[in-house]
Amino acid sequence: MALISTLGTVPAPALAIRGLAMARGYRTLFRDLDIDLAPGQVLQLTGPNGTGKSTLLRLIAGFLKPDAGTIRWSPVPDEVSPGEWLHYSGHHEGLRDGLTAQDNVATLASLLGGDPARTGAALGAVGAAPLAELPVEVLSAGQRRRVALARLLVAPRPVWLLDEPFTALDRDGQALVRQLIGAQAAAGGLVIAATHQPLDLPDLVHVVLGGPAS
Amino acid sequence: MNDARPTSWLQLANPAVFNRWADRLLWPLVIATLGLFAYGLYGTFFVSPADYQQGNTVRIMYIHVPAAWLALFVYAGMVVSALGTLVFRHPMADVAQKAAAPLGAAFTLVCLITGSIWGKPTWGTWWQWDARMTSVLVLLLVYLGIMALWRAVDDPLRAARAVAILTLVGAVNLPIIKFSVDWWYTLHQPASVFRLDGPTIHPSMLKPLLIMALGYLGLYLVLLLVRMKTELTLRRIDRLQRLAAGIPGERA
Amino acid sequence: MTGWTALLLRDLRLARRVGAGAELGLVFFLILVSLLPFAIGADQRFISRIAPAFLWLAALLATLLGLDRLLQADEEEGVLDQFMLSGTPLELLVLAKALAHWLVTGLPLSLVAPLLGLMLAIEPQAMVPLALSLLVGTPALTLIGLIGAALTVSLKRGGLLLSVLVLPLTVPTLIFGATLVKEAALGRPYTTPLMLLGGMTLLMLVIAPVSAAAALRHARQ
Amino acid sequence: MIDPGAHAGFIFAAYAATAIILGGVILASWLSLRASRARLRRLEALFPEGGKRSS
Repeated sequence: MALISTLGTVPAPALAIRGLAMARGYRTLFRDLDIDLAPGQVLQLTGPNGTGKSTLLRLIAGFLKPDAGTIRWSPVPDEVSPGEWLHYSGHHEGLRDGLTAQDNVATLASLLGGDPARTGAALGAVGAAPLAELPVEVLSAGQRRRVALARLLVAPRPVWLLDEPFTALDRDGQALVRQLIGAQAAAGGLVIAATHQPLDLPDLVHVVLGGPAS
Repeated sequence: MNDARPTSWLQLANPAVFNRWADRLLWPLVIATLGLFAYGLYGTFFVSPADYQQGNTVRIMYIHVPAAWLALFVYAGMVVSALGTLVFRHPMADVAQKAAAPLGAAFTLVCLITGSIWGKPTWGTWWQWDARMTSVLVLLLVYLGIMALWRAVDDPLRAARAVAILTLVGAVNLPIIKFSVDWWYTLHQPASVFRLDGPTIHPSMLKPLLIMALGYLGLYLVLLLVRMKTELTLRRIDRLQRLAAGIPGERA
Repeated sequence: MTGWTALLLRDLRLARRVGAGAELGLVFFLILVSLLPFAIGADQRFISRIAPAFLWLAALLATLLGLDRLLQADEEEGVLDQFMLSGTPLELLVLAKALAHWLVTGLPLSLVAPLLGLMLAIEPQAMVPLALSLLVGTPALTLIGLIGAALTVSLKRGGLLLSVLVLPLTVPTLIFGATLVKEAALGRPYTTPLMLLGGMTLLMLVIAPVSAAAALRHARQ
Repeated sequence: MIDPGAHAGFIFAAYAATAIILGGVILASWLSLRASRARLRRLEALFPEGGKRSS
């Protein structure tokens, strides 16, 4: 993963979550949630469906505002939007039908402050080089996932938020995701992944959401 | 910057306080409204003189003009509610706004229909593309748009924010629409029309007019309270149903 | 290349590939114009008299095409999430999308309108003002539509609602634009409506991106 | 000078239209308040502890 080693341009921040509470509709998903994460650490989020894993990731990404509590990055000052320091990969790949894989990833690279010229190399690194010139609507779900992964490589960002990163991927693809997460952590980055698949990484922080109702 | 409203205050405290105050205010308001309408209608039909130009049709003014005032007043109130929703995140603001929109539309409709009926004997036509009526028509369309948006979005909080933004955009646009319609009318004004707005209004007409306006205002406030109470009850029903269904993850 | 221009170019490319852009809007415009004589008869003088107003109305309707998918397609595919993470403010990104939409609908429409004006027997001296009024005015229509698109972004069938929300707000633009062409056809100066039309577009240039971005942010809360 | 009696129909129509519109809104508001309260009471009787737990 030679691409990730260029991460050094941005200092990896540490994450401190204090007393986080969030309700969706009338349901309290979690409250008094504290999480600490240092640079180079990987956090695995687990918990039954509907316990707020995706919501927590979207809170950390800054898409949602919490009902209570704080999400702080250091040394990133509070006034800077955390959005510019992180990658968010959700249920949707962020790819537009009608454009080729190459065009999609290059546009996202520009949008996210990366280098569109690295698109070819990034697609190669995720094993999607042969797909570059194909419109994304002809790709299978797993192939789309791979193309979406290339986004993580064209714009180096210290924080990765991955929601179910293994969905639709074959064995090779899943190995690739593990490899990418490992490389990101080794380069001093910070990864939060919501998944029940084993990550097989040393120094893994584990958070389980949604214990039994009290 | 991530500190937000506490959940309990959002969910219960304020609506409960509101309900207590609403119950206390409702009946006095109903009685005051009935009294104002009785006094106002008496003034309209038995005290107020016929206009020297328009004769008895001027009596339509007493229900037409207050409706026009209320149409604008309700929108102004909705702008305040929209700011309450977006800036202060006040939990009652969107309830008030949702309750107000159909009332504003109703007053606007009253204004248009009474204006149209007034126009027939005065202008000789049911509808005149006159600057005022045209602006009021556009105002009605804006109200209908706001109501349509309320219906289209399921989640009440999300709907409230979308409607609040639309209300503010409308508030910026309404003066421009008014200006453009006035400007358009001065270009296209037919020569034969004589204007409804007399330069002066005789005090004997002004007094019933103001009383009727207060009656309209009272009616609006009564209906606003009733509709807000209904909306709060509906939200409570929704909440109860979800709780009764035993949604997992509930740890209240 | 900045994210802003990348997005603009991407949307232009999408419009070409998906085919919902320039050609279809123009065809729709042409159909509206050719339907007019069937509705009101072949009286050349009458057609000539209402042509400015009708061309503006047709332009207004043609601009609404595709607005319902302008932001929705990006929202459904998760691209709007990526907008939020971009260093470029969301206000500017939605402005890029509006500009792309205008370049494939409003601009070609403005350039073709004088030709269709010929079919509707519009006064020769009104040809250039017609194109001018559409060039200056249609951006305001697209921008007002942008607000509607942002407000209805999460709705399955938001197209009709979008029109209901947006059309009342287009009244001033329609008045100034149609009046400009009418004054020009009568051989009168049209500076005032042109200034008002330009003012409307400038005002919307400020209001629309701000409200659209606010609506998008709130829609995901 | 317009004959006052000639326009009685218009005056009546205007007041009737106003009464119908505003009366309709009053009726609709009142009925929906009653209906919502009745529904809430039914639900509270069915799930007595459901509402309490929430607050």
